Amino acid sequence: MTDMIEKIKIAKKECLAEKRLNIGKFGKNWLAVSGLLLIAVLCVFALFAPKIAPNDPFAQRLENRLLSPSSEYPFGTDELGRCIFSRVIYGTRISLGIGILVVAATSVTGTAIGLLSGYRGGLLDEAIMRGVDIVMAFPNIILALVIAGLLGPGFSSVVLALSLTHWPAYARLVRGQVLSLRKRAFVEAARALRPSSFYIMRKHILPNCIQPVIVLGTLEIAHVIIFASALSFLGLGIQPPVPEWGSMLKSGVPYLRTAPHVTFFPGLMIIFTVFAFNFAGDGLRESSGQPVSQEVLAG
Amino acid sequence: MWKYIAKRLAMVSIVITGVTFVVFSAMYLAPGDPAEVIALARYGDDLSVSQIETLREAEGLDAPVHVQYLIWLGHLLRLDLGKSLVTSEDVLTEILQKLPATAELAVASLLVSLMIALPAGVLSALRKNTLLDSGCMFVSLLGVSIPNFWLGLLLIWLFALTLQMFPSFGYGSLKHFVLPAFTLGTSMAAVTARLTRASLIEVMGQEYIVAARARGFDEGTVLIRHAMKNALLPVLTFAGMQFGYLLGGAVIVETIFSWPGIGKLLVDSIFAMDFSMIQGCVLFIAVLFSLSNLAVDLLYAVLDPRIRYDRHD
Amino acid sequence: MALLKVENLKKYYYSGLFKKEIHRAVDGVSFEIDKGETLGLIGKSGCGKSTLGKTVLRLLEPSAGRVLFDGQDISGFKGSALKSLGTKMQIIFQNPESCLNPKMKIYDAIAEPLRLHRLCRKDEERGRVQELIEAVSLSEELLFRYPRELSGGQVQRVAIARVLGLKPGFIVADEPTSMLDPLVQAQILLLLKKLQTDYEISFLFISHDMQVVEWMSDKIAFMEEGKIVGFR
Amino acid sequence: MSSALLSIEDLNVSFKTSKGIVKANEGISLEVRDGEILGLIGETGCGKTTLGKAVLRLLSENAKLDGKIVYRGTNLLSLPEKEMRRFRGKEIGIMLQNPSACINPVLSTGRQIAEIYRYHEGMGKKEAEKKAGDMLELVGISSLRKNDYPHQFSGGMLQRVMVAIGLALRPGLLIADEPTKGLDQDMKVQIAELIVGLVRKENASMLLITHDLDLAGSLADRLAVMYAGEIVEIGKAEAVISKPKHPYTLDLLHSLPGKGLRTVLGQPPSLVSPPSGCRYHPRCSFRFDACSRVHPPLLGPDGEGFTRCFLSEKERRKETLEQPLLNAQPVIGCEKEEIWHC
Repeated sequence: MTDMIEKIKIAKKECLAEKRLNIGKFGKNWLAVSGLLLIAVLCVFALFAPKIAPNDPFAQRLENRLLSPSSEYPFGTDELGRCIFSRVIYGTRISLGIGILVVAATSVTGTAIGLLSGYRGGLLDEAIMRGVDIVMAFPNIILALVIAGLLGPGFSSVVLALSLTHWPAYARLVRGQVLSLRKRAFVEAARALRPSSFYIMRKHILPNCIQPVIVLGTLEIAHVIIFASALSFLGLGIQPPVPEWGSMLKSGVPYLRTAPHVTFFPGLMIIFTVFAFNFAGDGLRESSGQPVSQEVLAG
Repeated sequence: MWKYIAKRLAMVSIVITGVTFVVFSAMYLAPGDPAEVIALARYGDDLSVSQIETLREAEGLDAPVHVQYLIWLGHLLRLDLGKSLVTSEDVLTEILQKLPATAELAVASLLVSLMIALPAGVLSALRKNTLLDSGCMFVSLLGVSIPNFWLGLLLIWLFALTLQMFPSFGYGSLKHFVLPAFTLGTSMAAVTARLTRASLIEVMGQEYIVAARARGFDEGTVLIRHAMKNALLPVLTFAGMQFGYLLGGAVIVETIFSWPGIGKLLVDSIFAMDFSMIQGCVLFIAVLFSLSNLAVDLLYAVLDPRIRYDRHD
Repeated sequence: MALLKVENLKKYYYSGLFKKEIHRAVDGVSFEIDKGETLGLIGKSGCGKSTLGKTVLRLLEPSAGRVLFDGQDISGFKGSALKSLGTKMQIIFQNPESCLNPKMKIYDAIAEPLRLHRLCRKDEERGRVQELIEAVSLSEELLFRYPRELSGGQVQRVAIARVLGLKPGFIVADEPTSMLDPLVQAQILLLLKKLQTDYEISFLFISHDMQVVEWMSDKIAFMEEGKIVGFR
Repeated sequence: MSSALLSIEDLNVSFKTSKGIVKANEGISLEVRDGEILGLIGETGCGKTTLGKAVLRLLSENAKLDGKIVYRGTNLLSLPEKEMRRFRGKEIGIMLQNPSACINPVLSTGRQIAEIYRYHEGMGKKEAEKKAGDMLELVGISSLRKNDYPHQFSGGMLQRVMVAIGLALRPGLLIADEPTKGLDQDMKVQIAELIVGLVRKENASMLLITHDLDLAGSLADRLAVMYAGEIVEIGKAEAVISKPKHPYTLDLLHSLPGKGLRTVLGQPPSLVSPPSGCRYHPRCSFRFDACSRVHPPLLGPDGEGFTRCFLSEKERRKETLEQPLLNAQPVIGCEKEEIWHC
């Protein structure tokens, strides 16, 4: 018996080594690693914004308006003399917040809906999929625009608008996975043990379709951040004086000729963030051996 | 095949019916009483209670919701999208008037995106894992990450304001097309290039490609006769979705470049709380999008002999 | 008395809104299997033999007919009666690539049936799993590996160990060796035969390979287009 | 003795993978003679498919080949890619495994055959299509079905289409990789007889790669048995089947249900780090001490057969395989000397 325990210990160690190997594979993928590093940097920005920002992001000093980048104001100042660098750093909180909130909400509900639809099949599936089709019949940004526009501007309406429009991607992805998993012999073998349907979904189906959901989720954070800033840019999302990148960009448009830095830097920050999540998502996708699919691309 | 077409048609009509329902109920998302909101849009801030009540009766807003929906649906069937609450123009006429501008922008952008994406995607796939491939994919990942409103502004700053090569806004001449089409086209090109590459790499790894080589064909024949058709089928389906991107992206690009299309019309009506115009625009866009997806599906059925009866499965 | 008695079993497939009948996969099949006996079921691919196997177990709901197990008609079983059926009748599948959950370690795959049916106490579980993996002649080093690290023959053994833990009286073996190489096939067949004598299991052994079926079975049924056309 | 059409000399094929270097083929030497059917037998993963693809240089890019593959006097391995194409299809036809994956799903079967004629023989569209129709008829498919797509055919029919494609240009050699895998018993026999009949009629040669001993034994003139990337035995078909010289061949034969269903324990070894000495020694019931230390070369010829087993030497000293040598005592010294001489 002790012999066996010893052997099991060795086997477990091997398993761990194997896991490390997988991490190593991920590590070789420099895209993914640099993406994760960039995300880490962003998280630092968001958490320690007050420590990093050199100036008060809300402090207006009209005598300093539209200054070019300098040592005091690394990214210059905006039309009200606020420090753009500080505002950009604080903006991380908002964009990451929206991205994570929306993706958390949509991935969980979308996955649940997809599981239900795929496993139950029949009329329920038919109904859910037509619902998905209906939501997907609207170009994402347009539906979000209208919902946000009608709800009125603000953080919560942006989150709601994006959540209402972004769940179908997960539902479709998961349903597809479930349908192919359901035919696999191990699911049938599990059914022969006669557990509840819930048990099969939880133990046998969900673990096998979670990986693509994680990949999709990571890429979706990128999409959501772009969409949220687009809404704000159009004036339908987060409103000034809140330092949201899209709305900062918008306020710089009238000064594009004289002070392009006001629009340039917030945009750069959006790219940086979206890039980070796209990198990480793409790396995850590659190390999980998942193909580039339309779901993943279209989001 | 006919069964497939019939099924697709049935599905599209279900979806469009659902779309009308969503569009109709979206109106109730706005906080407050619709009649009041409409009155605000129509008469401005100083309005009396009686004005609101007259409006409620005139617009049929006193009827139960489902009756209102059915009435509205009845109007839709007669292609009557109502009148603008602000300008009192006929909504459909207004939309059709703006359609050509949007359509032209969409076609131009699609051309730009395909001209960049297909060569880049195919080349990357064929030179898989080389510096060229990594470079292309890096640029395309960057392309996906650039918001088009920022790219648009950057292009305006560079080519319109600084170099003064192209106009920064407006519609009319060919020169006006360059910046908007490029803005909208590049972000789509990035996505399409990635899909093209992935799809071609997958196809080139299939056993039937090895089998084609085994028949003594040269690489060019293998690529064009055996790989391309299979590889481009998913890209084609994606073109349907891209049409949605185009319409969505048009909203932003049209706003930046003051392009007189449906996108700008929609944004303007949202700010004016012009309900019937919002409904009209969104409905029009959604129907257009659904029909384009239908067209792609049917095209797919013609091109792909395997045509599966439920492709979503 | 026969352990398993199948009477006029039917499985039809329907399609569309009006439930138009499109396919008679199993069309009125009757047979009996005694305790510890193997009935070989042979037929071409697409003749409905796999469907028959699953319908007998009620993994597919029969369109008509009865299945008697130990004298009881299982067609109407619900709830706990149906659940207990899981310990009495089991199935082994053909494809070693997909018959184990890729995200489940071998240990959990073998322990799962025991846990689901509460067949042993928690502290006995490890010992029981150990016994089972030894019963199928695999080394216990494999217990903490994932299915993808195992060869086809090893996966098939694990699938057998899983089922064995339930001590079923009847197993449907759905082409368990058709994707294996001859040496491995021989290993698995010998194992099945040994377990059959050790545990007194009855088999419905489905295959398209006459030699294999002849070696394995006491009786052979020939199936064509959903019907059994002869016994031997 | 007829001359060699294809002769493979000391071929090594290895793949670089994340798990290490997979030595899929090691020291393969064999020849396919004019008008002969050579059966290549082995289990999954023994490298037989690699060997088949290597002949036409169809392996993936991470494959490394050395040795010689000589077809009618030309070493295929030293040809530039462009020259190589002349041999594919025209001189050597190949039917790869699994027809449903090997036939392009979006092109009609007729077109896939016709394009071979158009490409290689410069035929016009009409002529090529007519020829494709004839070819389909030849393999037992109505030419009316030439406009049908692969998914409209059953597995057996697709295999017939593969035969038509493989033989379209009347090659001198046909390599058929598992042409009967996944088919029902009757269909297996039908397809196998069809291929062999056509090959014999054309006076062509064939390399028949299969795991099915019965099939290969009844159709092939000679048999080669592969284990873990090596050829372990090669000889006349009847001889190999009735008097196998290598213990692996013997075990393989006895594992068939019709032949007693005896088996050996264990798994085929990994091709990354194969066992020392004879690769079969961990599973072999005849092993003796030298087996684990010395890698046996192909020994023989004995009659016309070769085998990679020291027992064949012992056999000459009147010890037969019928009497298991489980207790065979280690033979060091002189015996080892002898082995080196071989």
